[in-house]
Amino acid sequence: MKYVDEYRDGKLARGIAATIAREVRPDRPYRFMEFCGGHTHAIARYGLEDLLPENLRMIHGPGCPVCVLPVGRLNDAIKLARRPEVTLCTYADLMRVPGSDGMSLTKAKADGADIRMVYSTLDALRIAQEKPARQVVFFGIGFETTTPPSALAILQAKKLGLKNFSVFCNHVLTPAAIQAIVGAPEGASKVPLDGFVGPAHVSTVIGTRPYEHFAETYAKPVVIAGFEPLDVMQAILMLVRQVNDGRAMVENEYIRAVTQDGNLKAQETVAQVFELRDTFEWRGLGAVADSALRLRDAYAEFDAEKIFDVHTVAAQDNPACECGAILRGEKRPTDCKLFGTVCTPETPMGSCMVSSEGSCAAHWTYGRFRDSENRRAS
Amino acid sequence: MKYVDEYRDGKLARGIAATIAREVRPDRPYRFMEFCGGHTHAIARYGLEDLLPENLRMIHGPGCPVCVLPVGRLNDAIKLARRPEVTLCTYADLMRVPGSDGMSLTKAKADGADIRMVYSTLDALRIAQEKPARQVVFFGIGFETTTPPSALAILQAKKLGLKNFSVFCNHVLTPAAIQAIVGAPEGASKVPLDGFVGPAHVSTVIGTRPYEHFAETYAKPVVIAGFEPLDVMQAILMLVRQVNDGRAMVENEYIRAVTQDGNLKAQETVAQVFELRDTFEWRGLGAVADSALRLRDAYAEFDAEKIFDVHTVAAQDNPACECGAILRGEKRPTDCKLFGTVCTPETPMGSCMVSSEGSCAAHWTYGRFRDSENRRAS
Amino acid sequence: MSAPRLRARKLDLKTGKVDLSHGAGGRAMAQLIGEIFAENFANDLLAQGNDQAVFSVPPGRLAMTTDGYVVSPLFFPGGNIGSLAVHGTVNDLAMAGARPLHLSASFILEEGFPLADLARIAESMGAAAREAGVKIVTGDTKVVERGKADGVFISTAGIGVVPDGLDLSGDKARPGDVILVSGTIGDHGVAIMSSRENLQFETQILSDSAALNGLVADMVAACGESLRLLRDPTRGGLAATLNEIARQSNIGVRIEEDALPVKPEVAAACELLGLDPLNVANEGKLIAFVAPEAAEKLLRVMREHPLGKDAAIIGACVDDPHHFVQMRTSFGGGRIVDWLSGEQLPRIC
Amino acid sequence: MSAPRLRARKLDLKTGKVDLSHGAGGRAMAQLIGEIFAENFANDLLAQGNDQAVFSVPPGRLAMTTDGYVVSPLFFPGGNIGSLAVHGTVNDLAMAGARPLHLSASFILEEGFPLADLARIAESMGAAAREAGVKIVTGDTKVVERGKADGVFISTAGIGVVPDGLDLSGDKARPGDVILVSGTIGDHGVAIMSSRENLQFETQILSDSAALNGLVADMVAACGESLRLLRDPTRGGLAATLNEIARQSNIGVRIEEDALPVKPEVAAACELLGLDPLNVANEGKLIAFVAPEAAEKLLRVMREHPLGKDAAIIGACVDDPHHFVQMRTSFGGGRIVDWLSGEQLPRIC
Amino acid sequence: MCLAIPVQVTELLDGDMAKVSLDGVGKVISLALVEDVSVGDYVILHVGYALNKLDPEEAQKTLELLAEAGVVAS
Amino acid sequence: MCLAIPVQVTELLDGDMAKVSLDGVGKVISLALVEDVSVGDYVILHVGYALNKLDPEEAQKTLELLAEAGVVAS
Ligand code: SF4
Ligand code: SF4
Ligand SMILES: [Mg+2]
Ligand SMILES: [Mg+2]
Ligand SMILES: [Mg+2]
Ligand SMILES: [Mg+2]
Ligand SMILES: [Mg+2]
Ligand SMILES: [Mg+2]
Ligand SMILES: [Mg+2]
Ligand SMILES: [Mg+2]
Ligand SMILES: [Mg+2]
Ligand SMILES: [Mg+2]
Repeated sequence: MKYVDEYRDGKLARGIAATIAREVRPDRPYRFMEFCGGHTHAIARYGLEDLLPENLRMIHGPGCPVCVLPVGRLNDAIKLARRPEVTLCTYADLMRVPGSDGMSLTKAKADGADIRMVYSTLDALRIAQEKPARQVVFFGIGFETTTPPSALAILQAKKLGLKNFSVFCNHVLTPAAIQAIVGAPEGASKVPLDGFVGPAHVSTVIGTRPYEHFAETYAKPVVIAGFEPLDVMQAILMLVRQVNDGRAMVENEYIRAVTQDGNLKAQETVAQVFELRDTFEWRGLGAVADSALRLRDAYAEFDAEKIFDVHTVAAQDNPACECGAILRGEKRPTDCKLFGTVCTPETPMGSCMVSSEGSCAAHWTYGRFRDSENRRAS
Repeated sequence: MKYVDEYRDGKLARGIAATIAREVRPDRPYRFMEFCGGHTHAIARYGLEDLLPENLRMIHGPGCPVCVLPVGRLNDAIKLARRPEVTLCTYADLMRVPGSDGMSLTKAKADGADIRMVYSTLDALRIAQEKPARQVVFFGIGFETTTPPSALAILQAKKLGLKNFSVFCNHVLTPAAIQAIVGAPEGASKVPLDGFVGPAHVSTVIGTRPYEHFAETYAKPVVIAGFEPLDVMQAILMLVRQVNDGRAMVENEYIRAVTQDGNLKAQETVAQVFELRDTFEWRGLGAVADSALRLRDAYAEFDAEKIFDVHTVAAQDNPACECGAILRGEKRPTDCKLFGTVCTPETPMGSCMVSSEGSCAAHWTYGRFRDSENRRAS
Repeated sequence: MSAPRLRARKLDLKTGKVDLSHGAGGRAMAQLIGEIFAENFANDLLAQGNDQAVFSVPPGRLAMTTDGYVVSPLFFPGGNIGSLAVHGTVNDLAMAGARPLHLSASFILEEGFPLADLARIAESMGAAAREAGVKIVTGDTKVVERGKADGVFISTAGIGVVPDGLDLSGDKARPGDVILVSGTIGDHGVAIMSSRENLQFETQILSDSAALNGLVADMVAACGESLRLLRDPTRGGLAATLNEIARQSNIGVRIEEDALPVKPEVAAACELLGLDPLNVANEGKLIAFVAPEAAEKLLRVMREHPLGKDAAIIGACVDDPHHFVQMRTSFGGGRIVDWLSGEQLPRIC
Repeated sequence: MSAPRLRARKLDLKTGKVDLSHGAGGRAMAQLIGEIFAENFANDLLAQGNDQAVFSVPPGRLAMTTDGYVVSPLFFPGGNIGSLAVHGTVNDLAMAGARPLHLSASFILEEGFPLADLARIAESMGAAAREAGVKIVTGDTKVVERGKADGVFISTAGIGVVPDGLDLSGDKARPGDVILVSGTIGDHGVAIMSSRENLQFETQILSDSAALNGLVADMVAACGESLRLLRDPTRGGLAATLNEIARQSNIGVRIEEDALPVKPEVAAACELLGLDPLNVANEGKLIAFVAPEAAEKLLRVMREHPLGKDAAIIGACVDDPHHFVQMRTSFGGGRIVDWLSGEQLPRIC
Repeated sequence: MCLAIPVQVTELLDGDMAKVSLDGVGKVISLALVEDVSVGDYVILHVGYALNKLDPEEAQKTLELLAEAGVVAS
Repeated sequence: MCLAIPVQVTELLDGDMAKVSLDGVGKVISLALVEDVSVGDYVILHVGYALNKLDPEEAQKTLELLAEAGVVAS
């Protein structure tokens, strides 16, 4: 696969790993947060931990849309799906996320709700056209990468005159979340960070500019990186060098796809259909101002929240679940008492055990052999 | 089973058979038509032929509602069933009747039409109540016995305010059919009859009076008889005696259930909902005046013919099928070239091979071992 | 090496439902199989957890059979689809005179099916298997989307060993052979129909579903050399089975209506539904064709077994190239006993 | 006695559809079985028309297995549900080192299913059985109402005979044993997915569905005494199978990503779908665990067989009470290879 | 199509319905087409409706006639 | 959720759609979010839409940087 395989080359990786090992100072920790779940997944999937020095630690950030969706909104989606007239279309990642009372879309589906896993908003549109008697609701979720396809679907539905298509919008904004992390008040639990691996595909849409504010204001190096493992290795090397040099700037490792301005057409499409919400609840981060989108009034006829009169009721996370602290970078999966005992991908107690980009799922699926207990035993 | 088993007693049967055998005159034929399919079925099912003298022949009449339904009306029902909004409810007997192009309700159902076999109009009403989004059409067919339940269902639907229930009415009248038989112009094919076994359950509704006209005008003895085999034997004995005595009157063997006036409440119910059609097509008999019912205008909202704008197109019977002549009593099943070769209950070519009251089906299912060819071979 | 700590929570057998993950070949499926099937079928061969069972068999020819079970409703008076799936396949082995040994079970589950019902079904299967002396040694589970099945379908296959010298087959009936039935006919079909929602009648009739291998063992021990064939008159009832055999053996059959054992309630239910008990399914009955000289002895032996206490001689075979099954009616006339065509009530097994 | 005249018209295999009468146990069912199944499976045992087949078996222990087939779509590049139902069950027998002998087949048909499709499926089954050297000796047909199934489901069971002295089982792997795979992985799952309407991608990939008993016979002949176990990595893919065996044998497994044979198109399709080829189903592949000293020889023998030409050594067993399956990635790091949980694409077999 | 069978009324229910029995088999049917039915009466059941009451005296009379017709002959 | 992969455009279709290929696997995707795409271009595919064109020169540059970063070390 051109432009893929080259960035998974093990020989190059070992070279970069050696360079990193050589360049890190033994006398200090390097604590980098990869914001995106895509990076979290790549780190776990390719076993990057094995290639990094002991004193360099990757901290998983909140950049997993499935993980940060609050329980109340998931409950809303389940309720929508259970309406007899509704066909809910969703990306597969959301199916097993636990809502209140152990319910999930998977279980609601087994219970009889009409829920379809789709690969694209194009599929949801097609279903709406094929089933005019059904109310097809697309469960819109994701960061700036995933928002433009939702916007386009709404524009397309308008063009086609569809009366049975709507979007339940949960699209959120990356910069707001980064702000919530770096701008959090200092405190016992606040995790010290030496830099960020910046989003890959989010950045293809929004460009590199939005990160400059963080680098400047909070003096944190940011390196935007692709999702291939060599991209991540290289970004880490670039962060190590910034730290070592005492620099704090936005650098772009993913130049083959990310520009300073991003994809203006995508940005315009989104701006046409969506507008900022004043505030939105994030799992782990709480209410974050200006951090999410909703449909503009001009597109109210496609807004599932309006059509079905959705009033989100805040719902409690499982109190034993540490997803919140993990999403803030304060804890690791193995710090959770439920990890690997009652909480596994088959019976997830929190959202981080569901998405393959979630910290708990990634660690369970790829990395748990490294846990000291397991090392000892084997 | 009280009032059932007593009338199936083999010892009594042999006694009556002996009396019949003794009383028939060897020098003349006795040709009696049992009008009803119910009698046809009893004769075949209990092997009555084995108990009757050689010169006494039972001729099967047109009293099988399934058999006399013309192909055009069956095509209408199939068309109704194929409408996406329609659930067609039908008595099971009609499922395999061949319409045009080898189609049948069974095949239409396999093709995806929503067709339900019901035991009662009560079931059809229940389905209509349970599925308000479906248009439930009851395929109404039958003689005076079966018409009152259809009338009641319509009254009940009106009372319940059902907007999704209707009847496709094919109810026909027994006296008109008897008239068509006895009043047919003399001709080469007209079959000479010495008397009638009159309807059992039709007569519970209409009483004995309507037959008096035939006995008088055409000098034909009529004995109304129950459907149990002893009832039939006894009626035959009574007919033999009338013939021998030169009498032609209406006698009632089925006094335990049939009165002179019949069931007035049932008659009124029918009269309230239905009115005479000027003419109606019967398979075998052709167009017969005043021989069938349709819904009164006051109940137009329950009339499937009006709701779905049914315009029956006359359709050809299979030209090789002798059902028509058989229904007129002119031919026997074995006179048909298709009997037992291409036409069997699995692949019926005509309606008489479908209903268990049809002459061809009854002979195939119960009696074919008597055919000379089969006797010879075994 | 220590055993790994237990990771999964137990299945929720009270309110849980089958979902697609239970058929995906992963840990959820392994758990379902472990907690429901392995638990109830408990035996050494199944416990090995291989994709097949391997075992030694006693000498003799083998019999092999399969049936799919789609009965509706799944639970009915006298049994459920699980017990039925064991009895039906055990019986098809027993009808060859075989001693049933092992069964396999393939489950097709519909998304949304209650785990509690599945557990009840598996429990019945386990109990029926133990009672019949067979093991369910291998199995398979698939899950299909809601609306692509009807709760659960089960296909069982079975093998058994046929004693040397015994050769029962549908083509072995000869003119003169006597025909016996092991008990009252139509009980299973009527029990199923009585529990169908749209038929709505009330009876005390239970399905006769039972494993017949014990009865058959007694019959073979007493009259093995005189037996021509055995068959269980399931779908299509006695009528279908007699017609099948007449065709296979190139004979005719003559039976007596008065000799047929029919419970009065079954006769009444059939009367209400316009059915003939001869066309109604049985699940714990057999018919035997036997040389005339051994008929009375066989009848005695059958009547000594609890499952044959109502056994009766119902007729005999004749020479007839038309393969007619004829019956002398209790009324005194003759009639054909034909297969029922068309709208038989579906899914009685 | 003359033969009775032929009564029924032939089935309409062009435009005919399955209706409820085809499952009612009457003449319509007999015709369906005769003209579609008996016709295509043609063999002496099935032709007897009994409810079971009776036959002699060669000496040795017996293997028995079953699988239900619910694949969607029914026809896919490289096969259909019929060939799959033969290959899958033959392979589960072969994985015990057994020589497959006989299969049973239970069909659950949905009202309205085209007879033409059923005939195509039966034809494929017959051809696959002949090719694998097995007979379909007994069967069953049920018809359920429209909307209660999905066209056709098939459950096959099979028996085979295991040569004396051979004892392959999932619990026999020991630390140090070497693991081989017989060819490229993921082909079947990708072929199925490419034919799913809602996935819509185009490949030239065909299902690898094939009967492996020939390959296994060669392997057993050459290295029988050193073989620990064989298994076909079907549902859940290689990952599920390795985890199963690690658990059964109480060992750990270590494999090398670079050693895994994966077709570039399969890798690309997986990339597009966000799947790992390790989790994707195969139907004509096996993995073998073998004593280390025989590994190279076994590899040679496998590569000489057409179905093993891409065989490879992929890893080895280690002592590990956690039963971890670990992989050295081509990138140089380590990872667990876990069962896939949740929304695996359903109904690949 | 016109098949019907005598059943005994065992219980009168609301809405002109009744429970009937045939040799221990129970069923709920409609009495909407008949009048003056009491528990113990036999009615003729057709497609879920009682068509008529059965007259026990006339039934007895018929049986006597049947017996007589046969006896005469022997 | 943000996973995306570079694919090559093999054919431009009506309605802003295109056929793309990834190592011989073909798929139809939407080009509605990108501009000036020609056959032969690589685009980054995400949930059925091209998100961006991939810049071959920058890709080459990155590979050189990667090689360099590794080489320095050895
Ligand atoms: S292991 Fe489970 S319960 Fe614990 S933090 Fe992760 S998702 Fe939450
Ligand atoms: S045998 Fe068939 S074709 Fe001939 S008259 Fe009877 S129904 Fe018609
Ligand atoms: Mg819904
Ligand atoms: Mg319809
Ligand atoms: Mg069988
Ligand atoms: Mg059986
Ligand atoms: Mg299996
Ligand atoms: Mg049987
Ligand atoms: Mg198997
Ligand atoms: Mg297999
Ligand atoms: Mg069977
Ligand atoms: Mg297997």
